Amino acid sequence: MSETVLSVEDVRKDFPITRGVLERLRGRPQRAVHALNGVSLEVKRGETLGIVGESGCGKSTLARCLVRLLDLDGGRIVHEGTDVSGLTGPDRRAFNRRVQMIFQDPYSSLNPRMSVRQILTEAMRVHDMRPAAEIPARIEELLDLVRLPAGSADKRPHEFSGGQRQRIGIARALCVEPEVLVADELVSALDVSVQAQVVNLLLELQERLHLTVVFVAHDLRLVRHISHRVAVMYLGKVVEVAEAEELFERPRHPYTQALLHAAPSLDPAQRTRAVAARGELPSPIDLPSGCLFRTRCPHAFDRCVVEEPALTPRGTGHVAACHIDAPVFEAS
Amino acid sequence: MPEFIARRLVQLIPTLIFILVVVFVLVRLLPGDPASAVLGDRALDADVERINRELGLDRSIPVQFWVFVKSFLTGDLGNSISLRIPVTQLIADRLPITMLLTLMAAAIALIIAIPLAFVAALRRERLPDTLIRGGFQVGLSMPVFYIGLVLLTVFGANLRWFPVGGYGDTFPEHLYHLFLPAVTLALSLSAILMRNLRAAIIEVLDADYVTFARSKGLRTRLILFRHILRNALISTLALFGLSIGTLLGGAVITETVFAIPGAGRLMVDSIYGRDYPVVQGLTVTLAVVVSITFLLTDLLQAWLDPRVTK
Amino acid sequence: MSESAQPEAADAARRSVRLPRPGHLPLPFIGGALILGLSVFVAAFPGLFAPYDPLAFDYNAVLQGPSAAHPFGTDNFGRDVLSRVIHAYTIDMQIAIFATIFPFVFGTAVGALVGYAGGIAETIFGRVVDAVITFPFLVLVIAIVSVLGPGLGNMYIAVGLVGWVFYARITAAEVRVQKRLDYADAGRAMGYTHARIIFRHLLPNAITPAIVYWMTDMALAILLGSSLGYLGLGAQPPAAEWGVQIAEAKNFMSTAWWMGVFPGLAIVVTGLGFSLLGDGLAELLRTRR
Amino acid sequence: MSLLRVRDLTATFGAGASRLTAVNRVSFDVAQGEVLGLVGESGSGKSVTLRALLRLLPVGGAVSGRVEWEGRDLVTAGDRELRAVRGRQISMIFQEPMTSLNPVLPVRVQIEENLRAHTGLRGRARTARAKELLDLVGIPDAGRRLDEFPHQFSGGMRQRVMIAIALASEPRLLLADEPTTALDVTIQDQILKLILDLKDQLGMSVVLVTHDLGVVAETCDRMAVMYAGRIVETGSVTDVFARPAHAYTAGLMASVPRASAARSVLHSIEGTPPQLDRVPPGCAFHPRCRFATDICRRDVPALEPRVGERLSACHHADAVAAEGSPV
Amino acid sequence: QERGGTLTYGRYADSLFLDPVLNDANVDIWILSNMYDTLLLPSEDGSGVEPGLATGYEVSEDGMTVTLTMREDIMFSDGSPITTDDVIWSLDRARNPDNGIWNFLLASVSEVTSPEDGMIRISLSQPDPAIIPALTVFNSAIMPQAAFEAADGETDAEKAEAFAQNPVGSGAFVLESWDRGSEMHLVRNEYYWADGEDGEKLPYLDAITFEVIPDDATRILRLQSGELDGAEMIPFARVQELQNDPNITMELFPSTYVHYITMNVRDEIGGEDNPLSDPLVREAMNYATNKEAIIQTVTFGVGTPMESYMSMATPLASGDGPLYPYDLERAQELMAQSGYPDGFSTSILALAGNQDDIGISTALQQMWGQIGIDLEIQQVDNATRTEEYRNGTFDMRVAGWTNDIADPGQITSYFAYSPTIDALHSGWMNEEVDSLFEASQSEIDVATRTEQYARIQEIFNTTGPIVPLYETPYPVALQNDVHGFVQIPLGNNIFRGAWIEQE
Ligand SMILES: Nc1ncnc2c1ncn2[C@@H]1O[C@H](COP(=O)(O)OP(=O)(O)OP(=O)(O)O)[C@@H](O)[C@H]1O
Ligand SMILES: Nc1ncnc2c1ncn2[C@@H]1O[C@H](COP(=O)(O)OP(=O)(O)OP(=O)(O)O)[C@@H](O)[C@H]1O
Ligand SMILES: [Mg+2]
Ligand SMILES: [Mg+2]
Ligand code: NI
Repeated sequence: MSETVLSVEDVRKDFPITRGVLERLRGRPQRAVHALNGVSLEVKRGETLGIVGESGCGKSTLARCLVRLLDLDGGRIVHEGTDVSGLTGPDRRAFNRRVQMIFQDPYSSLNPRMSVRQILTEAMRVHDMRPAAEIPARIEELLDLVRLPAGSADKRPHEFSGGQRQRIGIARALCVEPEVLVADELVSALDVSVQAQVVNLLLELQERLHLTVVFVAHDLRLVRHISHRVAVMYLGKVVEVAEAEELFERPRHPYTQALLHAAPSLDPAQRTRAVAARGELPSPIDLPSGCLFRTRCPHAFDRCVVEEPALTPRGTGHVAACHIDAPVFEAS
Repeated sequence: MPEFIARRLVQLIPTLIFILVVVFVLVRLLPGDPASAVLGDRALDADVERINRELGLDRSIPVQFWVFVKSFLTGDLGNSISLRIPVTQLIADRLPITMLLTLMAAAIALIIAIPLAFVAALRRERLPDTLIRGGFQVGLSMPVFYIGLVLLTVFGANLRWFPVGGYGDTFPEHLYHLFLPAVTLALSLSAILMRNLRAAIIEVLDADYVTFARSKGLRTRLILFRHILRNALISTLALFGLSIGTLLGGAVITETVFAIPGAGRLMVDSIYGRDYPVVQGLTVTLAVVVSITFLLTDLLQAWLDPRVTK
Repeated sequence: MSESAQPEAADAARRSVRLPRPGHLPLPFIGGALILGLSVFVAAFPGLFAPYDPLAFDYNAVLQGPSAAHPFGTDNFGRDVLSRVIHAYTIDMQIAIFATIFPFVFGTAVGALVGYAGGIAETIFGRVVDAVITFPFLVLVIAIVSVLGPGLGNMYIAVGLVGWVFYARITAAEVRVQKRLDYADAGRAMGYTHARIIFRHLLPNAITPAIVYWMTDMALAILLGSSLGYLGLGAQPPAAEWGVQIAEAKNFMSTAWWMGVFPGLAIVVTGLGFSLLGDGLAELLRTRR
Repeated sequence: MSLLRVRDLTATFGAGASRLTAVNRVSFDVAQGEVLGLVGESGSGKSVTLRALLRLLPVGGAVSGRVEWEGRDLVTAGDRELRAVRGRQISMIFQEPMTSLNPVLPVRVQIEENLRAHTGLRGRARTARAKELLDLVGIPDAGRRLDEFPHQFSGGMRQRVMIAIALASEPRLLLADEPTTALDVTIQDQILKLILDLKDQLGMSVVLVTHDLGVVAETCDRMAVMYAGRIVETGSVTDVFARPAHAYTAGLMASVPRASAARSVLHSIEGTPPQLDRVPPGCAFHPRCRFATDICRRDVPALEPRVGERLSACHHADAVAAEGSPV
Repeated sequence: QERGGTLTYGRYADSLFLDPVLNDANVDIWILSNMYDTLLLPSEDGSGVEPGLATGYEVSEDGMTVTLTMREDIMFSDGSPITTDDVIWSLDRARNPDNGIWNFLLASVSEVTSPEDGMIRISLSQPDPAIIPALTVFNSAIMPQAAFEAADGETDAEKAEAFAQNPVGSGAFVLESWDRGSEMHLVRNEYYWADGEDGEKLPYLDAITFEVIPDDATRILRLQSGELDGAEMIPFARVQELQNDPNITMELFPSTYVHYITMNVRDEIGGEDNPLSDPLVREAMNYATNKEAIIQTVTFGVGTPMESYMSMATPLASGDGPLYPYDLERAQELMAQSGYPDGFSTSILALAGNQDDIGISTALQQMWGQIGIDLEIQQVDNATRTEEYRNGTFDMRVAGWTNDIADPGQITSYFAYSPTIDALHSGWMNEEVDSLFEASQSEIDVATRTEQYARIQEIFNTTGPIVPLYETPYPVALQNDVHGFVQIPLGNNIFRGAWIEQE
């Protein structure tokens, strides 16, 4: 298979909860939201890696760690052979030029007081992408690339629709000519019809610019549509990774199965009244012992309580973290 | 909740130390010394020196600071230089008056601000709103002493509804005497609160939970008070707490105009009289009182808004 | 850092105020701007408007009521009240601006830094703010003015020493909100420096409440000036200043109402101007999303 | 026999030059026991329609038209009459469980005030009923949780609380405005099924607003598609999914990624939905429509039976229907 | 005269410390005589002496001893007798150089004894023409030794503090309660010795309530609304208005109150040349000052021009017409002849917030501008002003003075005699004045002393470091039904003869 661009090795991230005075006096230990609990992943050059999971499972945290918006509390991230976990200053800037991020919220991810031109110019200036004289031409080029109408450059974000704003976000990321794009819920806030436009653009750009894309989303249909490989996260861990087709057709982890089952199908004839998964995500502050999914898992047994399952191979390029290695479970 | 209080109390310590130092330094920086301030123009140099020596002002600054800090730790704030009675007694006499005045002003401000804010918010951009806001604008633009004198002239001297200044002897008398000054003091606060509350109500008016409450078919009154007012008050309350501090310290002019023997006037008299022990003792006591007010409003806010304390 | 950072902040602030076409300006803004524009003009050229020398005594025309010759009457020295009210614009506009400009600039800069940095900086800042706001404001100003000596210059210093915390508080709170928005992260993901993110990106978006408060504060500064004038700590005679004029008029309230009412009206109108401008600016600067 | 008849419902905001029509002459019926899905893109007027039914528009909104409920017209009903319908016969739940519960009141108050307004229950009985309701929507340990505040519940729990409140007086019609959009798929699944179960138990009707076609396919009996403030197509879910009769409906369905053809170009409707103060003349969809002709640019198509029973507001309904289902 | 009633009197500031010896401010001095009697009392016109606790006095031929006869059967307010021991103790305390700032008034006393019961002998170290008036001054008031010494505290000062909280006095009234900063309540001393003109026992009033109302306008409003029976320190701007008020009697009690500008006449101030040291400049400034105009604008015609540096109510004051009548031309000529023909800049200290000070300064600024003097007005608070004054770092200040004793010695000592306080801290010195003053202090021949003072006044009035402005009376407004109240020229408020018409 192709070469690894980014590799995530046992990454951990905690968000400490501030302790009060009395708690400190009483010697209450420091507690934390355990957002990432040892995530390991590889991103291959040129692929689209989809990351799915329920709200709060750590998708955004992982995405932010990937572009070094957050400092790691454990593990490391290796970019083309160099450990980038501790980069600062100019090194970090150089890394960021090559690994860029696009954000979820089309409304808050653009500075409302800067025109598109200012936004793009600033990024290019800071990274010394082009001599000043060439910047205006490059901006036209970029806008054309993301299919924004000519004359958009001097408008400010509020003059655009949500879909157009996401394109500006993409243009901003692309203007520094990165190799890897980390897209956190790129289209979740958009209407279906507009969603399709942006997804199409992303697919097209990826082909043309040979981009590597990490696509974080919770819309399973969408992830399936655009990803080469998909990783499923649950409570700060990756529980299953496989080629997209393989994962959706033959999910091996009970959580993945529940997730797929819960997604409404587009066929009115295929209705069921059975609930896919009972209960809710446990608190990321007090994690369950053993397998993190056991509290909601219909198949949990004693071992799940005491032992945390590791990611183990289930066929080519397919790994899952479950003690039971049955091919497919009966849906409950 | 105890956690919350504990945190606030711990936070109070650096604040008080800071204030202690600032007050001490500020007081020493004031030109002129207590003796000549008290003795006036006619005193002979020898007398001035003698009295400053008696007050311990010839000692080095660090020693004076230590004496000052020690006085706080022991709770004995010394004697007033000009009035020659214990500062603690002075504070005990004067501070409650100012606190009562402030409290009344705060209550009046709320009583004025809340209904008017409702009217203004519900009739937004229409005549009642414009009138209310315009009226408050005028109130907000008038110097306190002028408002005070106008109120005194109209309601005191002309209509004779209220006594012209003074403080009275019994508690009901205090309330009666303090009414006009409290109104004077309350006017600008109520303008500020009204503005803030109006904005908050407008914001809350379209909140989802208000629509949801309306969809339940509840009475309008219930929606106004239970759902809208309470939420709108939360943000206003923080402002209210802060303003009480400002009021407490800002009562100087009102107290002068209305001849109320409060802490504000004492403070200014003491600054002018270079009455170091009083200035120091009173400032720090005021700071403590203000901090307690903040704490109380915070608690009130926590009670109104369960999200604050976890 | 603040020295180098300030011009950038000011630059950012200027850029953020991009005025839309006049037809689309909010009404309060137009009203406020008109009042204040006129006020500034009067303040700059009081001589054009004042019929008399504001300092000229006329012992033959003491305490005269409003008349054709003296539309606002005369004071106890026979000075023309109208001319004094007009000349007072110069000082009062100065008070409004000078007493607040330092708190505004310094306070917003500190607030932005602290709000962005968070952590221990924020804790220390919180204590400083607490200490300053638990101090009775007026008393502190009186004490500082007593130390420095009365006069407008020292009043500015005293107000500045205290006033910046309010701006800092407001701005810090707003920056705290803004820094959680994705565009701040986008800046960081671009590898921008903290200074750039704070002053170029966050501050322009966070400064609106401070600007709106500034407008109120300018009106309050005029009032504070008048309170200090009452205590003799503000503008120095014989200069005409509304607060001082009202203080001077106190003994003539029943015999010569015009001495106090007209300066009072001037304060009300100017305060109204600031308040309208504040409302208008709030509407104008509201970030459209 | 329909429970609710809506005719020419129109909702406007503002006045003069800034006036906009958010909902434009919308008509539909809801039958006893049926689930009607209202779909459309963001800003198409779904929420406003729903709120207009109970005259719950935000400040500045005005309603006209007819909303016939049990022989009364809610649009002209008096306040008192309306209060008796709201919450008692017709209940509403909202999209954002975070903001739809009053953050400063314990859940108990928010449930009991509903019971107090609409039932004769007092004291113990009322508390017992509140607890029962929380049980009903599947909140464990209901007795204790009654005294908690909304922020102490998770998103899914809050949505359940909201449903419990809405169902307190056993309404005959539930208006649900995107009740699951803010939730995860597994939770969405739980909530939708809860609503369906309760609907069956209580025999009520539901109007379900959503922009997720999957949700419609999964839960609704009939559906209405909105575009730019108008209903452009209504019909039974099976029919519409099988053969959309409006170009917009067809486009919408085509935009959804399908299992086949991974990483292929998705069908998309070019352009963006119009802003309501600048709705194009004629058929509002024509600038984005493949089928558009001159008539579309000129005449507003009426919502009328065009393909069999189905109501469609498309001049080219037949052509669209002929293409069959894109799903 | 009718007995009874409570008189409520509005004061502009509260008293600070009610000890006759250790106090230091007018707010104390001016009411102390109601609580503590002296051996002799000042007459109502302020220039003479009347019997007090002593029925009479005799000065020895050589002026070296004073013998006083004590009144019989007199008592303190607690009913204990006033003994000669109390008198000796009180006077000894008053003249102790470590006590307070007033002991100089009794500096000539070498010993106080009681040669026989009911007699007091005061022996002097030198003849003292002011010793008799000095015995009318508050600090020589008679206090009960036993009660004082029984008070808490170690030192005299501590005892005084404790005693003053709950004093036992010899005056017409006795302190009953004191709400500091707000209200002081005095009740009649049942044991008071004096009878009124109608033969009834004094005081007539049952009680006096002093209310503290710092704001002038409020004080007047309160009087007008009937809540006060009297109010002091009426601003001159309001005098005419109150005179026209039918319910109110506007009293203008003659006083020793003079208003003037003190000039610092040192050669240099802060290392810089001081134009004010040039006598021609000072003369020019004096002529350039339009006192009539100031009297009109600041005192609204209530004041009168000064004829000497001391008020005309002071014994031995000499004067023949207003000093330096306004003469701008003369002033300009004088300036031209002076060392500063082109004028100069200088400054004046005014008390912050004091409208009179500001009015005077503003007027002077304008008037002196006409002779090329650029005057900067510096508003300062009292302590700052006192410091600059004491340090001699000021240029000029607005000032006022009232005598505490019916004798020209006190004012002259401060104004003209340089060893005391450098002639108002101005640095002015005139050897002839100094020696004349020293001589006059032990001169008991009235004619000679009058001559000495005539000369002193002549020198000071023509070359002294002040710009004399005007004299003012004490403006007190009373309800029409209040009678018998006086404020004597020395400032003392005398309530013992006051009464309110009873309905
Ligand atoms: N800055 C932060 N401080 C504290 N906790 C945080 C912070 N950011 C994230 N978390 C917590 O970390 C966990 C993972 O959050 P994250 O945003 O990565 O989830 P997510 O999978 O992206 O969810 P969503 O789908 O809602 O975006 C959550 O429990 C969240 O509450
Ligand atoms: N308070 C309001 N004032 C003015 N216009 C409003 C207001 N509320 C809604 N609108 C307008 O009504 C239109 C319809 O809004 P509505 O909320 O019904 O859309 P929706 O279909 O529910 O969209 P979404 O899926 O985003 O909830 C919007 O385009 C908006 O412009
Ligand atoms: Mg996320
Ligand atoms: Mg909606
Ligand atoms: Ni710095």
